[in-house]
Amino acid sequence: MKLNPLNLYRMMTRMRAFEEACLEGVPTFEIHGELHTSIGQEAIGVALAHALTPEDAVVSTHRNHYHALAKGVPPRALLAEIFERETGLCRGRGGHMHPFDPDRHFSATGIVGASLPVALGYAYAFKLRGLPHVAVGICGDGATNHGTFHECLNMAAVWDLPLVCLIENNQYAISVPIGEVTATSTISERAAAYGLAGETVVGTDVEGLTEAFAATVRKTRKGGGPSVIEATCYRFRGHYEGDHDGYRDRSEKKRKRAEMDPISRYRDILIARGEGDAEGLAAIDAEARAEMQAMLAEVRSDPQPDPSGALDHIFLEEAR
Amino acid sequence: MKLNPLNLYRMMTRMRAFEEACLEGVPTFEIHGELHTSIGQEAIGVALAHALTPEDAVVSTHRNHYHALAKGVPPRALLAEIFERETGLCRGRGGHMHPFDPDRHFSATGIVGASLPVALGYAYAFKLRGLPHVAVGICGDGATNHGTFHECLNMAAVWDLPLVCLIENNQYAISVPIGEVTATSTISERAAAYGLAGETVVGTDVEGLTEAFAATVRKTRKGGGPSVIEATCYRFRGHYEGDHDGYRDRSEKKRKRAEMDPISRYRDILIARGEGDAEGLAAIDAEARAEMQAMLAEVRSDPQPDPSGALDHIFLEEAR
Amino acid sequence: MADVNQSMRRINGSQAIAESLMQEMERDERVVLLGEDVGRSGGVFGTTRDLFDRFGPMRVRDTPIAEMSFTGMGVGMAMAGLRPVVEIMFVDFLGVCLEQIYNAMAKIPYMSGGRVPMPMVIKTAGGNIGSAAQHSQCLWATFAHLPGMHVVAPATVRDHKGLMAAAIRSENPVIFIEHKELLLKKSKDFLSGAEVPEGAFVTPIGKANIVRGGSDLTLVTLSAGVEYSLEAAAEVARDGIDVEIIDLRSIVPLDVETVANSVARTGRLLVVDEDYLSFGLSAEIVVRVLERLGPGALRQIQRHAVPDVPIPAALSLEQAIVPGPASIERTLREMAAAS
Amino acid sequence: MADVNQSMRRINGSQAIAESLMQEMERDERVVLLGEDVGRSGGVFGTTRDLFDRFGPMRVRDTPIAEMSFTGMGVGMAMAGLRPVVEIMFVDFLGVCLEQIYNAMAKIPYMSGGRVPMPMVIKTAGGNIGSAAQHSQCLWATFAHLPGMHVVAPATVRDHKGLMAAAIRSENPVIFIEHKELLLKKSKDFLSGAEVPEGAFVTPIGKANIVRGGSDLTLVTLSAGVEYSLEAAAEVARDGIDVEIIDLRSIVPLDVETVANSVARTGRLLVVDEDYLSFGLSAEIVVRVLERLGPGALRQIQRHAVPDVPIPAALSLEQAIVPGPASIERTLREMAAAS
Ligand SMILES: Cc1ncc(C[n+]2csc(CCOP(=O)(O)OP(=O)(O)O)c2C)c(N)n1
Ligand SMILES: Cc1ncc(C[n+]2csc(CCOP(=O)(O)OP(=O)(O)O)c2C)c(N)n1
Ligand SMILES: [Mg+2]
Ligand SMILES: [Mg+2]
Repeated sequence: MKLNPLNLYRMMTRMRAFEEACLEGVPTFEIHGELHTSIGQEAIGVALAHALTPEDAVVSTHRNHYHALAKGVPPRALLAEIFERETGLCRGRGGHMHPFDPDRHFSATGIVGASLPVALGYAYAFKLRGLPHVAVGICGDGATNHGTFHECLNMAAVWDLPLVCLIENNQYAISVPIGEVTATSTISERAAAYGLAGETVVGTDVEGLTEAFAATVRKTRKGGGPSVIEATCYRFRGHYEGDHDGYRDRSEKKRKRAEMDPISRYRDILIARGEGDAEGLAAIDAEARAEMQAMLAEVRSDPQPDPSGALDHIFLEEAR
Repeated sequence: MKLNPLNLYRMMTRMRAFEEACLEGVPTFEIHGELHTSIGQEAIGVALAHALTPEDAVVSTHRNHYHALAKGVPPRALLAEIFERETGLCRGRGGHMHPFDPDRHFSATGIVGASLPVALGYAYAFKLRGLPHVAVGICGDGATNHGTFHECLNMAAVWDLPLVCLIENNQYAISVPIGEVTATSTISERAAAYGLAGETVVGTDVEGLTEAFAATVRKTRKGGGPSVIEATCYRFRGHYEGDHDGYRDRSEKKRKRAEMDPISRYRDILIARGEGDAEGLAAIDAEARAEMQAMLAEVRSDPQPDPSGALDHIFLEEAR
Repeated sequence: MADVNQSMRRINGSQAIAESLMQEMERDERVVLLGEDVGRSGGVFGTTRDLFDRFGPMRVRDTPIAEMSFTGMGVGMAMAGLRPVVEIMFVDFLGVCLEQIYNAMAKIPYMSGGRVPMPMVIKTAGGNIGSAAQHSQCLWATFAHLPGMHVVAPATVRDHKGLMAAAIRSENPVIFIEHKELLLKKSKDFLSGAEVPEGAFVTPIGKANIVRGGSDLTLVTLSAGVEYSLEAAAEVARDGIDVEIIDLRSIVPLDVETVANSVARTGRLLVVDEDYLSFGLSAEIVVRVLERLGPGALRQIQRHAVPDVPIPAALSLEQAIVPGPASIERTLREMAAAS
Repeated sequence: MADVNQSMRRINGSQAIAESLMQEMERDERVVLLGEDVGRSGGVFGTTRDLFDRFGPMRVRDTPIAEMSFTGMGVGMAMAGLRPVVEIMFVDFLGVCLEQIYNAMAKIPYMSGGRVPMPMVIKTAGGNIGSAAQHSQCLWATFAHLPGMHVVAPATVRDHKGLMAAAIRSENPVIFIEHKELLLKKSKDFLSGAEVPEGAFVTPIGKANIVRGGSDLTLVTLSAGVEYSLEAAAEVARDGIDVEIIDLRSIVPLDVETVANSVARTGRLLVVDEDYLSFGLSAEIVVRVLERLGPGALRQIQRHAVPDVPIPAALSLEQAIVPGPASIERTLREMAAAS
């Protein structure tokens, strides 16, 4: 696979700018509920975008916007959904934790541990129909202690399904550090309990991760069975917007943000390699921000859903 | 540990005779619902009886009578409960799948996967209070593919609780052979996913199993952390009384019953070793049967619960 | 759907289900069945008999005991364009997989703004036949309280077949609750609807069935309650008490119209419900009728359901709390005497 | 329990819970708290603030995200003689652990023939504050339909403290449903019961609270519905509509007597319920009142609840379906106009 470095960089900055646009909706009460952003984890989004085809399925979590963008969900409709507008991907019914895009085989859930089972269903359907697609089920580190991790990996392994379990290990489940609730030092080593080989990769190294993830997906796509890949990273903001985040040391946060920012890391690498310069990269940043701000302005003038439609879509019309 | 061979033998025959007494209640409609017996698995009961103290806890499954006997639950009250009598352990409210004996820290559940969580609670309580007891959670092979297996072993390991997970691998979950639904060749190897060492032992060798289980319990009792021990065995009868059992080959059943009967195996060993003779052992058999038949006769004249008490015991009296 | 000219036979409830599954799977290759022991063994009640041999393991899948995940797998299958039928062996186990049932299956059509259909069936067995607290129960009201699912419980053999076909063909998620008693009952012992067409047909979901006309009292029930009530009605008919019996067939949608029309004539309503009494079906029916006919429309209201107690093991206790022919008859006589 | 001579302060709902937990844990060393983020962080709503520092990790346990197993762990703890308080962060997650809640916790006292007490509390947060389909909901009727659990939902700050103490001291399993709105609301903004005694006290479970006397109409509600209804009642009072408001406090046990006594005077009943409409609280109250007072006792019946739809994300939609001060006021005016 030939990676285009500036493209990788641009994708990450667009994802971050997207999330930053979302942040603006919280203090204004345009977005309700617990908004979870992926700031600091963007390299994972890039890896998804590179390895997957439109037909592959992704089932994501409460922290899902960047996965959606990676899967090709239209940013405008996604942002409008997050801002609870009638023009949103789901007409404002779903909201930021529950975007569904059947055309791109993308969905998410706000319930921890609930993504892998659904991904398993996609994987089963692909195998039943003999299609060369994979289904990616995403879990946080916290989600891997949920029973569905065990149940789904076992089924995927025993039936040899094209399931890729992608673990985003950002080291915390809300306030709880992984070491306090997980009995192994990596999560990927648990793959052995299903006869699988798991792999842990540095999730803030966008090139390394993109290559590793692509190789993993390729193996599964070619009939090599399910895979488990863990990407280490760090959550830059509170668990949700409004989280007091008092459970993490300030000094820890400062240090980790400096060490584990996939964007600034990559910026330094590109400059060192001479593949970009500070100005050019800053221009990319600015462009991404401008794009997302323009989109935000548009979305802000979109209508809220009409209250008279509150009872629409509970049941679908029966095809007779 | 010094084992008394004739005692081991007697315990097994008593357990079997107990189950045989239960069988009599099915065609007569004295016992309702799905009665699960342990015939063929008695060595496991003996191992429990040897390793545990009265204060240890056992949380069992739908296939629980022999575990209850092993834990010291009074056979008379247990049989009466199975026969749905007012004199039963639970006044006829619980029935054969749900015997509770708080005095002996024994309980069971009819829901697969539901035993380990409860055992975990006992283990936590023992650790909190600094008591030298262990909690044994029993699972069938089928139950180990349930999410609670993963969740509970992880918690037990990370908090270092005195939990013993005892797996009865009788090779089937109702009609489904373990190999079709489990991705590893042993179950105990999954212990590694929690940083634990698991062990698989021959569950029809009463002496070997009793020693291995005792060693396991000792380790956990002494603060060595949770353990996982798998005992291989074979279910002699249908999953429940009335099961058509057409999913297992007749020839398989015949062969396995010949090879894997812990009682006849041990009988042969005792005779070969000169520690017992055919007649003496037959007398033990007869005695066990006579004991259980006498008990059955008694139970059969016990009253059914009075219908007027059907609404008693939903809520307990509040202590004020 | 027309079933005139079709040859009719008497079969039993579990055969009717198996036949319907077979015909729907033949008809539509997107239909996939999964659950514990649905394959090689043909189901613990025989409702999936022969399907494994006919369609093979990819379409008739024996699963591990992992209900949460294989229910969620059904959701993913439906999103991928299949039409899964997921068996949860006993309805009592809903507690291990409710999350995927009500947060995913039931809500995704709405959460997606109507973009994602969810043609999925949860097939399960309920009812009280002496199996104690963890293997009895009906729980239809538990599902019905949570929006987004149709909740169906057939009574006649014929409906076992026709409603299952309707559930599979529906674009919406359906909870299909079989009653163990009806699955095990012999065809010849059914009081109603044991004649079943051979070919595939659909019984629409949402239309109640007046299984017995009557003028004195309206008895509303479903599932095995229908057979129990027919028995009781035959007894009291000898004493001139003429009971109309309505089989709801589904509790979501609830056919209030049929019930209200009957009650408008009789003025007396008895709901017979094998599920728990409180916060359930019985009160909902009473209030929906009152909302339609006015607060003073009923001369008599009676609820006969399980009085908020876990199901006891002993049959002597179970019979004291679960509605059956004798207790229904008693209730009918009391109501007749009181008016 | 007497709280005369105790010094009173205004505190908010989450402080009241934390204070009650603290005092009960001091009072009885068998009380153990477990759940996600209850420890170091003090709970996502602050209801377990400072407890970790005070009692340490063995008594205030941050768990992994494994609700089924740690709920079952609570059951085992109770059987081993402890008094566990298990937090399920949001009530919406009940689907991942209902099995242990209703098959074990709720049924074991009965299944054991009364031999095994189950002094366990499930503490959880519900209510609709703009968090969409999977993080809104109340679901009290879901628990209440399943026998064996007390189901409590406090409204006043004072009751947050007193009912939590009662739940912890109860020998029976209790589902304790906090409302996010009330946990986040400032003490000064409460219309009722924000004065709370400093010391420990118990508010008995099962006795409703008449929070406003009135003669025209009986409004029955609970949880945040009480505050919303007080607002609405104050509005309509200006036009001479005099509403009696009853805060149920618990739906199991249900204090029908207090409701029926009120309705016997007013003849009109409005149930305001933030849970789903059908197969829930509202119909049950109506029918229990009718069972007590006779089928013709009510002149008006009205139910105002969430109309069987998943909770939408957009606030414009949520407000259209969830009862709030404005919609309650509208309903009251309609009822007054109709009679
Ligand atoms: C079943 C369930 N339990 C609890 C929650 C509340 N919750 C939401 S996110 C979260 C932490 C998830 O941690 P992790 O899986 O590591 O993902 P991260 O937030 O770190 O991306 C929790 C506990 C939930 N949504 N679902
Ligand atoms: C959650 C749940 N799912 C399904 C069942 C039905 N069931 C009862 S026993 C059993 C098989 C259990 O197999 P295993 O754990 O190997 O125990 P064994 O019966 O072989 O002793 C099943 C599927 C149940 N009781 N609970
Ligand atoms: Mg995390
Ligand atoms: Mg087995």
